[in-house]
Amino acid sequence: MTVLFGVFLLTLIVITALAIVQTQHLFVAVILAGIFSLLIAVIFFLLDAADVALTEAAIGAGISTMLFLAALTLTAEYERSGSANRLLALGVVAVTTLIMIYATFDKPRLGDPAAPVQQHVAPWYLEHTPEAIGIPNVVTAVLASFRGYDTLGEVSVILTAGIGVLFLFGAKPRRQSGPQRIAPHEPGRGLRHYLIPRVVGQLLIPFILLFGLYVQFHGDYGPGGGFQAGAIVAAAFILYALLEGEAQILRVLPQRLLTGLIAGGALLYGAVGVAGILLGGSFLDYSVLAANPITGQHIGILLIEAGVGITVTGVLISVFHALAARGSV
Amino acid sequence: MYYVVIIATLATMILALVRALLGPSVYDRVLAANMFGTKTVLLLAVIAFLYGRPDFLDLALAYTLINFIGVLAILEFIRRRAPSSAADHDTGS
Amino acid sequence: MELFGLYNYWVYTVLLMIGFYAVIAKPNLIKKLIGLSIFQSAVFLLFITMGKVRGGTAPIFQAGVEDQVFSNPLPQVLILTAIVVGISTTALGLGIVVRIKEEYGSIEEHEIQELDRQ
Amino acid sequence: MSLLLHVSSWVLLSLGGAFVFIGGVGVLRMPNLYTRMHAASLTDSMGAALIIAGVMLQAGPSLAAIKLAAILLFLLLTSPTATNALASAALLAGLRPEEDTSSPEECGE
Repeated sequence: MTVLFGVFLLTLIVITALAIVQTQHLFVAVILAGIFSLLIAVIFFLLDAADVALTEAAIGAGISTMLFLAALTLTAEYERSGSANRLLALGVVAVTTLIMIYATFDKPRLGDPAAPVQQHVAPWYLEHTPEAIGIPNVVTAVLASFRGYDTLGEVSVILTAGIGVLFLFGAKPRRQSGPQRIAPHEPGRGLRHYLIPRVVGQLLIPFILLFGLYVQFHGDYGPGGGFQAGAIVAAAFILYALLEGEAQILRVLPQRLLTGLIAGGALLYGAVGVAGILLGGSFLDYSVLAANPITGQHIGILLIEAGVGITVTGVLISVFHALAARGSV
Repeated sequence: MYYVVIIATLATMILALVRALLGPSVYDRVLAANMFGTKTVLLLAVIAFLYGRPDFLDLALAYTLINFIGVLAILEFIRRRAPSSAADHDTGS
Repeated sequence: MELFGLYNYWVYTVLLMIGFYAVIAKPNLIKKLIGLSIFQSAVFLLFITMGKVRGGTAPIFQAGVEDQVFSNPLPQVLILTAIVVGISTTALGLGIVVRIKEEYGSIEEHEIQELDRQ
Repeated sequence: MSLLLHVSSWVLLSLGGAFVFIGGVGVLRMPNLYTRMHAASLTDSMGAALIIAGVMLQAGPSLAAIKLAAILLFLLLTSPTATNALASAALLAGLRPEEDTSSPEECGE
């Protein structure tokens, strides 16, 4: 029965994707992309990927929509039609689709336990997580401990992207600087003239932050971890920025602090690795962090998840702020 | 018995999706997207119980909060675009 | 249910190609980025589909429940990080598009090329 | 006792499902934005409350029930707020309640 639900949802996904590509109104495309993201997150959940579904919900449906909208207000709302190579592109796409669908007939069926993917390292991870790491969530164990190098690389990519955006927007001062300094009482800043959303939003922000912390530190036992928590905490601050305007968020989180967060999280991650070397283990080997290897693993995972969360929060808030502040000047 | 709810929710999702595709105004689409989000929350809560893993209710909670922020963000940026898109035509071409 | 055993892969293919079409055929840079994120989602779907095991559940041990079948945690780890990396690169792309708009006054590919030729 | 719980949870879930579906039909069939909003929000909060209450009865007194209560609380807080913001935004943008916008041309600009 759940297979049928999956098929139904996948069909909806294809319809949504077609509509996204077809519409000329970019706002509509972004709203539909939000729906697309919700659908794909439900699919992930049906396919047993709870952690991924949580990430996709927080990032895809939340942060991504907001970033696209912020960029849209700075660029154009409508796409101009008229592409010279439309037929050629359609031809290429149709042929490739047919070839790829032909290729799928050799793939193992959905959920086949004998498929090659299920044979290699995954059983080892599932078998050794309880004794070597001692936490119930295997995804977190693999992410933070077994494949800690990978995750360090991912954090560096996020760090680099964040620095890139800050450079893009920071290198050149705003064209209309000076008189248009952000005035905190300028009418129409943020949603402040909508009283009810403002009150409810302010009421909710502490709970969202609390939930973000819960996701961060409960990641060992259930779906969660630094990536998801970073996105949720960033969403809470973005809500604050929407309600109170960009000037207010800068007062709460100055750009210097944000830059410090971005670098500090990645540094914390690296420092845990170096601490492993200094204590006589190898890089990112948490077992030496405490007398008992399993306690060491717990400490290591806690620290690096915190590092990931801090970096992700910093990058997402800075990127949003960079886009939104430019729009409101 | 959970299946009744799941099927009803899925059917509503398709109705909301049709509304999101038809429009006609941007606000209709936002309404449909908001409704879609609520339906997703319900669907996830019910599926978590169907799978016998009630610890996954965290997801539904996250969806509720993110959905709210998303709708407010869309409204705010729709409001913001009015002056900026007018400026578009001056500098655009 | 054997009938639908490959449906996920077909949807993956179609989504991949829808995203690809948007990237190559749409002149608007933001539309290209949206197409790119559809493309990304298709790849995510492929990985998560491969990790599913029939009768399995999410790879999180439950206290007091023995002999559970778990889906493959490895693709989930890869995709979890890939989603966050994806949004970072999309953000960088959006930053570049906004800067292009500021410099060229347009985000349509052919208009930008036109301006470059002058 | 457990039978009673079971039956009442079943009734709540089915009623919730019906409400949700009716809301969906309303969103599709109503003539303009404000009536659609009415259909969506009224049945949304009702349907959500009924379904979550039904699931809560299944969960019994546990952590899951508390989480469900939190979800319900947040839904009941956020859903009407979002609808309110949407209505005032649409009104400010000049979308009049008496208009019939079921015809396909794009409006609300």
